[in-house]
Amino acid sequence: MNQMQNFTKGFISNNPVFALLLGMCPTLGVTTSAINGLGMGLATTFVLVAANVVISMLKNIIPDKVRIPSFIVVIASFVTIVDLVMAGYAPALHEQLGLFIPLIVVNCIVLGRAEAFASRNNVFSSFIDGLGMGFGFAFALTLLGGIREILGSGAIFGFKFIQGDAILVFVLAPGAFIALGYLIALINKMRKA
Amino acid sequence: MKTFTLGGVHPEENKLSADKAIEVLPLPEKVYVPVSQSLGAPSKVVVEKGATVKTGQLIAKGESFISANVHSPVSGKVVKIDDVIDSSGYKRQAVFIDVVGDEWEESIDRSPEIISEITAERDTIIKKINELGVVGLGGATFPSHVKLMVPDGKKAEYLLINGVECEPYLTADHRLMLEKGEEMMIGISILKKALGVSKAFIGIENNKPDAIEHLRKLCTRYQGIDVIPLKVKYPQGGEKQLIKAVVNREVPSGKLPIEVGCVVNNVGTALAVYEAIQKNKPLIERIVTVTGKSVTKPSNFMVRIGTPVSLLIESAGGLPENTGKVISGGPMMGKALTSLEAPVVKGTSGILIMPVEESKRTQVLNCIRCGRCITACPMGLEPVLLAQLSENLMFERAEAERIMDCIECGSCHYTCPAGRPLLDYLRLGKNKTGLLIRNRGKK
Amino acid sequence: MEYIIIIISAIFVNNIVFAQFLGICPFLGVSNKLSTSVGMGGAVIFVMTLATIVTYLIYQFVLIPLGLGFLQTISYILVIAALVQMVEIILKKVSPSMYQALGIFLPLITTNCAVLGVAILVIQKNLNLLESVVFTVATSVGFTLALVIFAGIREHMELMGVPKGMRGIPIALVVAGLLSLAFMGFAGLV
Amino acid sequence: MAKTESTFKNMVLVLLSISLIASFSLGAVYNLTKEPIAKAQQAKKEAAIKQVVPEFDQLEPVSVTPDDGGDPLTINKAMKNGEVVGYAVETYTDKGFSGRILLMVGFLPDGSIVNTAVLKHTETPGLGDKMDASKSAFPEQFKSKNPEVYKLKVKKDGGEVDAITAATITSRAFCDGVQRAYDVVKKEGGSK
Amino acid sequence: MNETIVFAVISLSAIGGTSAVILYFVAQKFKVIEDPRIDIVNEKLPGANCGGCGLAGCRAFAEELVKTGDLSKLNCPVGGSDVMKEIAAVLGLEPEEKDPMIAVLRCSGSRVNAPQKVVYEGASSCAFAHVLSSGESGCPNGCLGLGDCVVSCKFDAIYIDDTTGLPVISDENCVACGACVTACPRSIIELRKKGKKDRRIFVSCVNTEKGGPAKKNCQVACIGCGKCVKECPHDAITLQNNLAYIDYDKCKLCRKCEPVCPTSAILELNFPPRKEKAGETEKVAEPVKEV
Amino acid sequence: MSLLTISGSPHVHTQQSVKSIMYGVVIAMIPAIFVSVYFFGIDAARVLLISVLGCLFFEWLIQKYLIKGPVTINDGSALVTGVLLAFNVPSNLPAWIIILGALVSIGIGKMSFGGLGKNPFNPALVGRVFLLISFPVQMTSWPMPKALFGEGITDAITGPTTLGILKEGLDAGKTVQEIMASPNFPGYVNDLMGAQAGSLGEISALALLLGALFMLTRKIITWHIPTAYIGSAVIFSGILWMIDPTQFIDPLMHLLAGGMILGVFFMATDMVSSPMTAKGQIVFGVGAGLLTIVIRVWGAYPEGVSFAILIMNAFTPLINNMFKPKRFGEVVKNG
Repeated sequence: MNQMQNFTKGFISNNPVFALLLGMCPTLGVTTSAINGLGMGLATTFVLVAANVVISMLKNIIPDKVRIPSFIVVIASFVTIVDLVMAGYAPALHEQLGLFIPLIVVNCIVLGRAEAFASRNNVFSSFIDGLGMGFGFAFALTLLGGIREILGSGAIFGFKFIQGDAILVFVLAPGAFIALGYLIALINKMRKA
Repeated sequence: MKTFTLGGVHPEENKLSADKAIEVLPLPEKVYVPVSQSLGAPSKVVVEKGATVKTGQLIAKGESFISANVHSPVSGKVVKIDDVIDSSGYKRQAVFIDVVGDEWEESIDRSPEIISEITAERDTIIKKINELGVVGLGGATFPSHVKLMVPDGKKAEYLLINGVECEPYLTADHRLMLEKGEEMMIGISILKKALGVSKAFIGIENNKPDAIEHLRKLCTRYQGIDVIPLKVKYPQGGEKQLIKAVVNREVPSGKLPIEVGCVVNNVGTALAVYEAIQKNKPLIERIVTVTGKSVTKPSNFMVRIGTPVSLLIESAGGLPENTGKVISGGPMMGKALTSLEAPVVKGTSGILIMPVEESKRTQVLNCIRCGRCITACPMGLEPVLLAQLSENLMFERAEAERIMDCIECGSCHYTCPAGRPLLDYLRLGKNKTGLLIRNRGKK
Repeated sequence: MEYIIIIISAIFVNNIVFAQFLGICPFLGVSNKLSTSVGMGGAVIFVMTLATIVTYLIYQFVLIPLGLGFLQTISYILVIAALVQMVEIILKKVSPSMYQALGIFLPLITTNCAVLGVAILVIQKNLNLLESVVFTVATSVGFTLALVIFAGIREHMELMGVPKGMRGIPIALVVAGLLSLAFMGFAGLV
Repeated sequence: MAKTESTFKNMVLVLLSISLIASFSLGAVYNLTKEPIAKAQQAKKEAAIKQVVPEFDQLEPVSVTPDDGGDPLTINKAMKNGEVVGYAVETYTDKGFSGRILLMVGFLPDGSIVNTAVLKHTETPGLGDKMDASKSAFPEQFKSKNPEVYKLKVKKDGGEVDAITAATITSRAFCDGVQRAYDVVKKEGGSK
Repeated sequence: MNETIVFAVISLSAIGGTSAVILYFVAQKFKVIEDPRIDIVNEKLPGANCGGCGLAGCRAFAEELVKTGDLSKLNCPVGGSDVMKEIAAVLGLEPEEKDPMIAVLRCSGSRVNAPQKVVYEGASSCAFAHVLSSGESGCPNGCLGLGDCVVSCKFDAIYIDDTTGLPVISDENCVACGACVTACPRSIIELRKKGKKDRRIFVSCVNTEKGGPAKKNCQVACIGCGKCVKECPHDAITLQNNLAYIDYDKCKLCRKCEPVCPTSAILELNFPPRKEKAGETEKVAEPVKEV
Repeated sequence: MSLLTISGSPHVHTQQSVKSIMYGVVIAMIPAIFVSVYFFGIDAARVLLISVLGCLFFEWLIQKYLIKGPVTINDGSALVTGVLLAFNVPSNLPAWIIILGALVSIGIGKMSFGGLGKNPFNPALVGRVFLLISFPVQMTSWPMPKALFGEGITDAITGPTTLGILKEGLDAGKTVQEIMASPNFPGYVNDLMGAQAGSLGEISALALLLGALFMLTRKIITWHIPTAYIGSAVIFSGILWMIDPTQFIDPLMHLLAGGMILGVFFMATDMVSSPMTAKGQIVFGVGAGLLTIVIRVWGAYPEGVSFAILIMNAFTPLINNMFKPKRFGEVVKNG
């Protein structure tokens, strides 16, 4: 597989959210607006890339039976780093994303990619894979965030283009589920066509 | 007014031929007598092609425990032994007889005189019933002698006589009770003697007040027989429902009525028993209602077994122009016939002719989960669930939901506002689940 | 009264699935069958409670005294991972049938963000040990409730048949959305 | 490079060393970010204080327990040239729609409200969050009102505050928080 | 060195170490021995859980394979010989070459050949219609056309042709899992050898009635005349219950039986057209005058 | 003669059909429609029309172009949903919000699941709650009623519902008696007849009861759910009321005010989303009754009927699973 494919597969065909259905919690939890989705997506991308690189470097050193715990420790470290850095330099976003930052650790995408890709491929491929998957994730989150922001508050990236009322439900919990449900249905349909 | 508690429906009664006296149908030119006319194994043909038979002569012998003898309903010549399409829609083996005259076996007492004294002993009664091919005439055609042999450890307390006739349109039993009440009463007494019970109840729905009154009068002369009027509700004629309605006992799931000390027999069977024991006459004819809204002359006929259905229809005024469906039996449980040449058998209680517009099923819509089928089910099942399970081939779960308890009365299908073919799927499910259970038994 | 409020809040008002978006993966994954969902719910109640107790103790008696609050995530996930694996190994031996039924979802509890999420939440909410336990149990009961309701609806939908385009995850998400909508009625109860 | 085998020794060794490296680097990052984090938090608080009280050059935090026995509040006495120019009270309310709301309320020494700021809340977006000055004009009405005479209750409850449409509970909670702040300021000796 | 870092290192190592050690001992104590090859075999299987192998799902198949270590009795029809070879490699065994199979429909009772005699209404289920009666054509063995086989097929290989009312099995999609064979209440579908170049000859009828009644319902019914039996040079055709059957193991695809069948009940698939008589292959649809 | 038809038994069928049931429900709603038009005038008719047309249109659109199955808009179910949705919104709701509600009801609530009979939740309630949460301002500003031909308050004035007044008052620390004595409180008679602010269909308990009676006599609904619902609500609120009549509303007021009667007879009894057995229906009703009172008394929303029914809808599959009908012959009773 060439690196370009490796990079782009995460966008649609293997999109972690739409196709693999991984990382649903943050997908639903933080996408009240496009910017939140983007922020979360980029944070995850960083962890994904960094963890992928480190794990593919260490893949031969780690014995099989402690594979998972080792991966988790690596991932958790990067998550904590993101957490700390964000708290220091982007406190507003940090507060918005809240609990979901430490929960990147348990985002199935990160561990999933480490398991499925990084532990079998070289450093560069892993880097590209992480980047592709991360961007795919970020793309999905931003898309969902955007949709919810447009429907729920009549705005996009904080820019309000509809004055007056929007469909409030979409910024609340039920709207997250419903919007994602129909989005996935739509994307399934598009992929088949 | 007594009735059963769970479920039930009340379809339009349409008893068009209720006041039509029983007519004896003229002898047909030829008859086809299927060898399998009762529940259980087919009987073995004992006559050969070309043989001459007398009315009442044995032509097929039941060989296994559950099976019944078949006698020639006419006198004449056996033309061939071949297949004929019967009410099952499949071809079955039958004896084809060309009718010549009407010569009866000498042993049969053909005098109209009523013999009320019962001389036969219990064993003789059972033996004779077996020999003369008497089966349950309510529809299930279970060989009667088997029913009369109470298994060890069980005791029969009550004899229940089924005069309910809950199927719409049908009036054969109704007429029988009115016109052959006396013989029937003696038949009941014989059955009581065979079972060794002191009490018999005749259950009759109160849409037949004349029959109730007539039999009540007769009861004064017969010890230990009572008429129990019942509220009109389908399927009261079901064995388990009748027992529940009359003596308020519930037959446990998967068990027979004897479990609760009851034996149920149809009024027609009682008459057949009378004729067999007192008159030595095998079961070679029965009363058949020919009816339908488009039929010119709805009638009740006394018909020889093996007579083609087309002949009955002819006698009732001919097949109406717009006929869409011909049903053997009543509209709730009867079978649609594929061929009008199908012969009358021991279990044929009626021929119902439906015009095209009534014979089409309504459009099938989505189930709206109204639960009417559950309310209607006399067995307390969930037809909607069972049908879905069977549609999705989930037979193990269907078994756990007790699909095998279904009595196929059709109340669920009747009541479904969405017109879903619930009973079709239930039958299918029962069929497959039964297979599953049998295979399990083999392993 | 305090505890009743915690319980009602955790089960209904702030249901972990419908309001907090935690534990969605197993929620969508293990809810095909009613029986499995009950098993999964039980496993989560057990693991979550155990995990919260252990992590709480570690946090209060190791991390805080040493000024190591920032190690929360990494140490929690380590402990939870080890705990789940332990439960898995024990279950495999003690009750193979249950292990079969839950199958691949036991390891999924490790990556069930609800477990880690709740462990972190009790710290954020400043609860004491007893409150934490009550909160955790109530939360996981809420999770089980959500799971069981959801499994009931999905079993029902399986029998009824859903249009092709919506089958699977899309309709599951829509149902979750509608459930979440219904649960908003509990708003303001505490 | 050959794959390391899964022996007990290797397992513990690798896991341990990975933990070591991880914790070491985390410690380092923590040390690096400790200051910015503290600064960011401080900055946020100060920004809020600045928003709600007149210009000052010195802050003096005091912790006061309200009379109803609730959690203690922090009063930041804002001083300019040694003289108190205002009180910035970090107050809270539990009457919100979903959980505790943290507010910063600024008072002049005479007890009248300068401004309010929302520090933290989990109210419904689009409804309750309108109590934030950036989202609606709701907090405007509190400016320069003195709770001594201004009835801090929504109109439905017989007060003078116009509630946020469809978010009466939040509005009511907001009033409760402000009232609490006023009470402690009064107790501390402001509002003469 | 900073003391935070020291504490961090010590405590995390302690937590990690303790977990590792506890886990190690628990793992030792509660060890369950399971053949790791099961997982490997399982991964190689198609994972369709179709039951074509006769076992409940792919995992069960894998377990059975590893347990018995015998490939001769087990075959995954979906994966075919490729998959079996891979599995054999894993287990260190020799795979047995199985001829590829395919499902064929042994009924030509289309709407033209077997005209409708009654109208069926009710559940669209062959299984039920079969229980109810002999079906619309009156043939007690013929295809009911209600599509139980279509529903049973997990590989989208069967559809009902609207004009004939009969199912059509796609050569491409059919994996010979046998689900349709089980689903058909009248055992009309049979798994047969796929044949060289997909060429197959078979009696497309399962009616066991005598010639007369059979022909009454369907003009292309096998009437059990036995002409093909006499014609066959390889003894591949047998006659039982008025029905001819071609044994696919013995059949050499010589095409001699097909022309002699008076009712065109023998069907040839994927052969080149006959040179001598061009119109011969279209005989199926023509009414046949003689028996 | 045409070909004979063969089919499994039974060969006769009841007259009742999905259509007759659905149109029966519509007929039952006619008195309430009249009352709403009487009190809210042309606005009520507008809302009804938009809602019904919207539901029919979306049903048709989705069936024809998305599901591509048979179009069954004439089965009456979309009509029922349309009227019920209209019944659950205030008469001054902007048209686009009503249309959105119709889309949500039909699109999300019903057709996503495959259409009639497959939806686990009552479509009209899904639409209603969706709108309530999305547009809290518009959905809770009810115009004051004014008799069609009588003198009344001008259209522009809006006011809270009976329950709203009670909730606000109680929250403000007043007692129930004080609130009910205030001049703008509608009182029992007005709540019964319909002279109160509220959603279109819920204002007149009497009109709704008339319709309910019709449905009961026509056997469109059974007594189980309504009885259990009202019973549990009355008993539970009665207990609270006896504990402290100053803080808790009396059961009669609970019944007459708000959407209780509408919900009990027209929405909780929706066959599709309620349990199928009598036992299950009673459990369903009891649960809904309790939840309604809990939400009304302690919740943030003054009205709890919609939520209570939706929540119980969610439990329906479980109830169906747990409360099976009594099987014949399961318990052997002799004599």
